[in-house]
Amino acid sequence: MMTAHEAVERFVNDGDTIYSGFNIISFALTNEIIRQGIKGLKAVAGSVTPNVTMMSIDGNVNRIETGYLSGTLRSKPFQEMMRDGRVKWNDYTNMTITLRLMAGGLGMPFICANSFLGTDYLLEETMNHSRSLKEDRKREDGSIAPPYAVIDSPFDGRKALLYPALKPDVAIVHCQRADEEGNVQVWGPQADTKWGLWSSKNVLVTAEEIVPRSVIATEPHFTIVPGFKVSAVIHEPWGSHPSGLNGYYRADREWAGLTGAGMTTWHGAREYLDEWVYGTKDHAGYIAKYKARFGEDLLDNLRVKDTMVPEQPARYGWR
Amino acid sequence: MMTAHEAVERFVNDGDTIYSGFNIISFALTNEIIRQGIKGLKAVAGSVTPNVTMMSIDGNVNRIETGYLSGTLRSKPFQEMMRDGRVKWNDYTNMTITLRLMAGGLGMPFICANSFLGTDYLLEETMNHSRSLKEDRKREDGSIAPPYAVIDSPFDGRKALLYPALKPDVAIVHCQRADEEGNVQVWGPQADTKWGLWSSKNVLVTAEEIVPRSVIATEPHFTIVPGFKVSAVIHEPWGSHPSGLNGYYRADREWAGLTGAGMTTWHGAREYLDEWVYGTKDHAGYIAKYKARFGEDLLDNLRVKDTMVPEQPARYGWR
Amino acid sequence: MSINLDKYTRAEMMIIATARQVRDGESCIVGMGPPLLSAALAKYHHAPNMWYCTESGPLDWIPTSRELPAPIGIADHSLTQGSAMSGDMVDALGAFVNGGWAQSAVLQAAQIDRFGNLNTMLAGTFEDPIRRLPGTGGNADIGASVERVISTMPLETRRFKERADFRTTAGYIDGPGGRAEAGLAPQGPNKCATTMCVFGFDTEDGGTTGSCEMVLERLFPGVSLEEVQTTIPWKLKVSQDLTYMDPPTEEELVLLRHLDDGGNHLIPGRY
Amino acid sequence: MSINLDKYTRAEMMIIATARQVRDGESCIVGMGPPLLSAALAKYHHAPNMWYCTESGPLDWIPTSRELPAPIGIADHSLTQGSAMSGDMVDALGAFVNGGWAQSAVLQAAQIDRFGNLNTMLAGTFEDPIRRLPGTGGNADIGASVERVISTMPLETRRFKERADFRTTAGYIDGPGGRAEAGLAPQGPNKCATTMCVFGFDTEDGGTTGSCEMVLERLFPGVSLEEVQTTIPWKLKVSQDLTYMDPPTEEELVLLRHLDDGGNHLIPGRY
Repeated sequence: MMTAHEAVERFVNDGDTIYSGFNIISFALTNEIIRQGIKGLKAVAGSVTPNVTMMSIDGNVNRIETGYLSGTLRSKPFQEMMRDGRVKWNDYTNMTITLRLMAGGLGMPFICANSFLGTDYLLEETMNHSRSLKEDRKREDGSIAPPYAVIDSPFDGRKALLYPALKPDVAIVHCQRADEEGNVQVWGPQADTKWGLWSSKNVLVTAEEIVPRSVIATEPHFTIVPGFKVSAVIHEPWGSHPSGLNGYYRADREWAGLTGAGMTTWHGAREYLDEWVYGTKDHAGYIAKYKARFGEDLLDNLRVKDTMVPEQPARYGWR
Repeated sequence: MMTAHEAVERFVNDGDTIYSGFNIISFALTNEIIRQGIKGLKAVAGSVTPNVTMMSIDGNVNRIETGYLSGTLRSKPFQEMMRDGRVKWNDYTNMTITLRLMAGGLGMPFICANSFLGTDYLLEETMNHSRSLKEDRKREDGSIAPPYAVIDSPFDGRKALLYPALKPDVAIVHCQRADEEGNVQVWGPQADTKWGLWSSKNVLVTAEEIVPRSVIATEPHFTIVPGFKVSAVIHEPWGSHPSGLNGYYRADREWAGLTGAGMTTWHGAREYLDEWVYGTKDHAGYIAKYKARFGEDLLDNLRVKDTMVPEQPARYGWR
Repeated sequence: MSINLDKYTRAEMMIIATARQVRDGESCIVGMGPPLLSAALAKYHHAPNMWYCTESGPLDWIPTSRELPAPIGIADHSLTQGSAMSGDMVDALGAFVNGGWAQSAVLQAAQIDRFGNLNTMLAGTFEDPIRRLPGTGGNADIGASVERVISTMPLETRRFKERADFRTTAGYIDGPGGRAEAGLAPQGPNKCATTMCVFGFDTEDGGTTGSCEMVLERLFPGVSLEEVQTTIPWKLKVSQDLTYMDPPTEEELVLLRHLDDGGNHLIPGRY
Repeated sequence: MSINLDKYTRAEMMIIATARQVRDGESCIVGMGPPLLSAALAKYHHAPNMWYCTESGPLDWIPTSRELPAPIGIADHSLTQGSAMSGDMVDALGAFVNGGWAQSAVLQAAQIDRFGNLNTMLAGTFEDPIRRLPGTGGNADIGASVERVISTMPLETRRFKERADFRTTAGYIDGPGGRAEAGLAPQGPNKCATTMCVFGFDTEDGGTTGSCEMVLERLFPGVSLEEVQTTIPWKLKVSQDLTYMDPPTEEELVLLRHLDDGGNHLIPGRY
C-alpha cells in the first residue's frame, strides 16, 4: 500500500512505455503522472482513451501504439501534435495489440494474427511513415525492425503474419477491488486489461475498495493478476472518474462539457489541467474540489443503483 | 439437449482428433465412445488421463499428442501398445499443448514457446521416432512437417521455437453446469479446458446440472465457452465419476481397486469394460449398477460436504 | 405514443435497413456506434436469438429489461445484462472472431470502395492527411475472418471511392481471387446499408468468381437510381432484381427511437 | 503426540531437505507428488508467505484449515482453498512461468545429470526403452524459464547420470555457456535434494561461468561422503564448505506426517 504520488515517483520514468487500457482507466494515476511532469512516455493499448489525450498536452506521452484513438481526436491539440510529429505512432488493431500484450505476458517474442493480410497496413509507407516509431525499432546494427512481418509457416508453407510482443515498463489501471498484497479483482467487459497487466514490468493499481484476502479467496475467479505481479496498490475511491466502473458508478458524461476535460482546444486544455490536475494535490483533492464546485449530488447521481445478484451462486468445494 | 448416445453417434467419427483434458473428464462420454466402437482416434491434451487408457484398449484411441501420461502407464496393456506401436505418439509439454490448443482456438497457424530449447526434444530421433506421428504430419508433397520448428525471429534475429496449432475435431468434457443453449460454466483449477473447447470443431459437454439461462447470466464470468460453440449439451449427474468435480464430489479413489478400472492387466481391463461399459446402456445405467453393487452410501460419501461462500459477493451493475 | 410514419429520417432508415440484414440465430460481432444500435434493433425486432457480441468481451447480450437504451460503446457496462459469457478481447476478437465463430459483423466505416474494402484510418495519405481518423479498432481483425460483413454509412461521395484512401479492412481487395491471394478465407455475401439504399457485391462464392464489385440491390422509398449514381464516382452495377425497400414499420420506428435514447447514436456524418 | 526423532526415514529427510530450500516470500511453481508435499511443508513451517502455485491454474494456495492433508495432484481441488487467483494453464505455465514471474520451482524427476538437466521421459532410448515414463508435464516449460530450480529424487545410481538418458528439462545443458547458446536465460543457484544429501551447482552466475557441475553441499546425518560417491557414476565435486544437514526437528516431522496423510505422498522409488 502506498499513495499514487509515491507509486508514480517510484515506478514511472521518463521515456517508459506505459499500458493504460481501454476500459477501466485510472484517472487517479493519470493525473499524478501529469502532476509529476513525467516526459516522453509511449502509450500502448488496444484502444487509447481520453486520459492519453490529457497526457499528451505537456508531452507526458509523445508516442503511441494502438488500434484505436478513442475520443482523442476530438482534441484539436492532439490532432495538431499528430500532424506535426510531436506525437509519433504506429497503427495496429484492438486484437493485435491485445495479442501483442498477451505475447509479452506469456514470454513469447511474437504472435500470429491475420488481421493485416490484404490491407494497406502492409505498405512500407504505412509501416515507416514520417511520424512513425522507426526510431524505437532501430536494431543494434542500425537497421529498422518492421512493426509486423510476413513469413512462410515452417509447417505448411502458408503466409503467416507476425506481430512482436509488447512488454511495457509500467501499467496503470483502476480496479473494483484489491487486497493489500495487490491481488487485483475486476468484473465486467475486460478488453485488454489482463494482458496489459501481465505484460508490464511494474503494475500500479488504484482500487475502489481494499478488501481482506479472505474476500479475494472466496471469489478467486475475479482475480486477473496476483499480488506478486503488482508493484503498488493504492486505495482511491472514484479512482476512474470521469470514466465509469462496473458495479460502482457510471461515466460522468457531463464532465468534459462542464470543465474542458475533453481537451478540445489548447486554451481549454490548459485551463482544465491547471485547475483540476495541477491545482489539486491528489485524487482525494480532485474529488473534494468536484464536490465543492458542483455539489455532492452530481457525483452521487453517478452511483449505480441496481446491482446484479447471482441467482444460484456457484459453490467451490473440495471435501 | 440430447443424449450421450446421440451426441457421440452424430459428432464422433473414426479417425477424429479428440480433446479430452486434464481436469474435468467426461467418463459419461468416454464410456459411450467405447460402447459405439469408434476407432482410430487421436487423443490430445496437456495431460491425457485414465479415460484415454480405457479408450486405447479396443483401439478407440491409437494416437496421442500430450505433455504427460497421467496414470496411463500403470496399465500394462497401454505400456505394451506404446512399445509395439499400436499406440503412436509425439511428446509435448503441459504448456505447449495448452498453447497449441489456444492457437487453434484463436485461428493462429502456430505459437511460440521456449520449452524445448536446450533439450533432447529437438533431436531428429525424438521428433520422428519409429512410433511417432510422422504419417499424420505428411505434407501434400510427401515431405514430413516437423512437430515443432526453430526459426530466427524477423524482429530481433533471435531463435524462436514454434509449435503448430491444434484444432481437434471434437472435444469432450464434463462441467459443473450448463444451460440448454450450451453455455458451459466451470470453476476450480481449469488447466487446458477452455482452449480445448474453443479449438475443437465440435464440443460435446456433459453437465452435472442444467440451469436456466438466468443462472448463467447472473454469473457470466464462469462461462468458458458460449453456446454457439457447443454442439451437444447432455445432462449427466455424476458424469465425471470416477474422477471428481469441484463443488460436487471427490474422485472415487477406491474405484480402480474395486473394479479393475485402472486397466492394469489385459484380463482386468477386459472384465471392467465388459461389465461396466459394454454391460451398461448409458451413464445412468452405470451409476444405477454402481449403487446396486456397492450401495448408495459409497457414492454419497463422495459428495462434497463443505462448500465455499463468497464473503463479499462481487456485484455487477450498470445503472 | 403515436408515430408519424412519414416523418422518419434517412439516417433512421439506414439503421433500420442495417438491422434488416441481421439474421435471427446467427452469431454476430457488433462494432461501436450505429452498428450497436442497428444490431440492438434487430435483436428487439426480428432476431431475438441472434448472438449479440462485442469485442471487449461480453458474448450474447440479452437485454433483460426494455427500459434501457442500446449500448453506446463496445465496452458498455450494460452489455453484461443477461450475457452468456463475460470474457475479454482475447475471447471476443481472438477466439470468437479470428477463431472463425462469428458468422456476421456489423461495422461502420468512413469509406468503402468498389470492392468492399473499408477505411477507418484517414482521408488523404499518411504524409498528407486531409483528416486522420481514429483507426481500425477491431474492423481489420473482423474483415480478415468473418464470413458476412454488413457495413453501414451515409451515402456521400467522400465515402464511396473507386479505391479507399486506405484499406484498413479487407473486403474483396482488388476483385476476384484477391482474398485467396492475400491468404484470407472467402467472405460474403456482404452488404452495405446507406442513407439511400443497400448494396450487395457481385460474387456468388465469397470473392473467388464474379466481378466482386458493389451492386445496388435496394433503393429506399423516394430515392432514385440517378441520385445514387450521382454520388458514386464509378459506373455503378445495378442488380437485375433492383427493388424498393419497404419503409420503416411503426414497430421498427418506435423501437429505434426508444433504443436511441434521444439521438445519442444517430450521428450520420460523424466521420 | 510424541514423535521419535530417531525414527525418521531417508525419504522423510529428503522431503524436509527439499522444503528447507524453499524461501519465504518467493513465488514458486510446484510440481506433482513429493514436490507438492515439500512445498506444503515449507509453507506450514517457515515460508507462510511463499506464493504456492501449481500449473493447472490456482495461484497462491493458502490452506485456511490445518485439518487437510497436502494437495496430491497439481489440479487438486483443495488448491482453491484460500487461493488468490483461480486461473488456467495459460495463466500458470504461460504468464507465471514462461512470463518469468516464478522465482523458484520444486520438481521431481526420474534422472538428473552432471549438469543438472532433468529427465522425466524414459530410461534407455526411444527405439529401445528400458522404461517409458509419463513425460515432462510442465518440467520442460519450467526449466526453460524459472530462475531457481529445486529438484528432488532418491539418490540411486540409475537416477544420477553423466548424461541423462533424455534431457526433458534444461539445467546447464553441456556446461558453461550452454543455456545462453540454446537461447535460454540464466538459471540458479539450483539445488537437488535427495535421500542422502543436497547438491548445488558450480556456477556463480546461473550457467555462464564455473564448471556448472553438480556439487555436494550437505550430507544427511549418518551418511558418508563415500556412500554418496559410490552411487554417483562420475568423480563428484565436493563443496569446500561441506557440512552435515540438521536432522528433522520435531515440528518438521509432526507437520510432515500430518501433511502426508498416512503415506499417500512419500513414494520414493516410484519412477
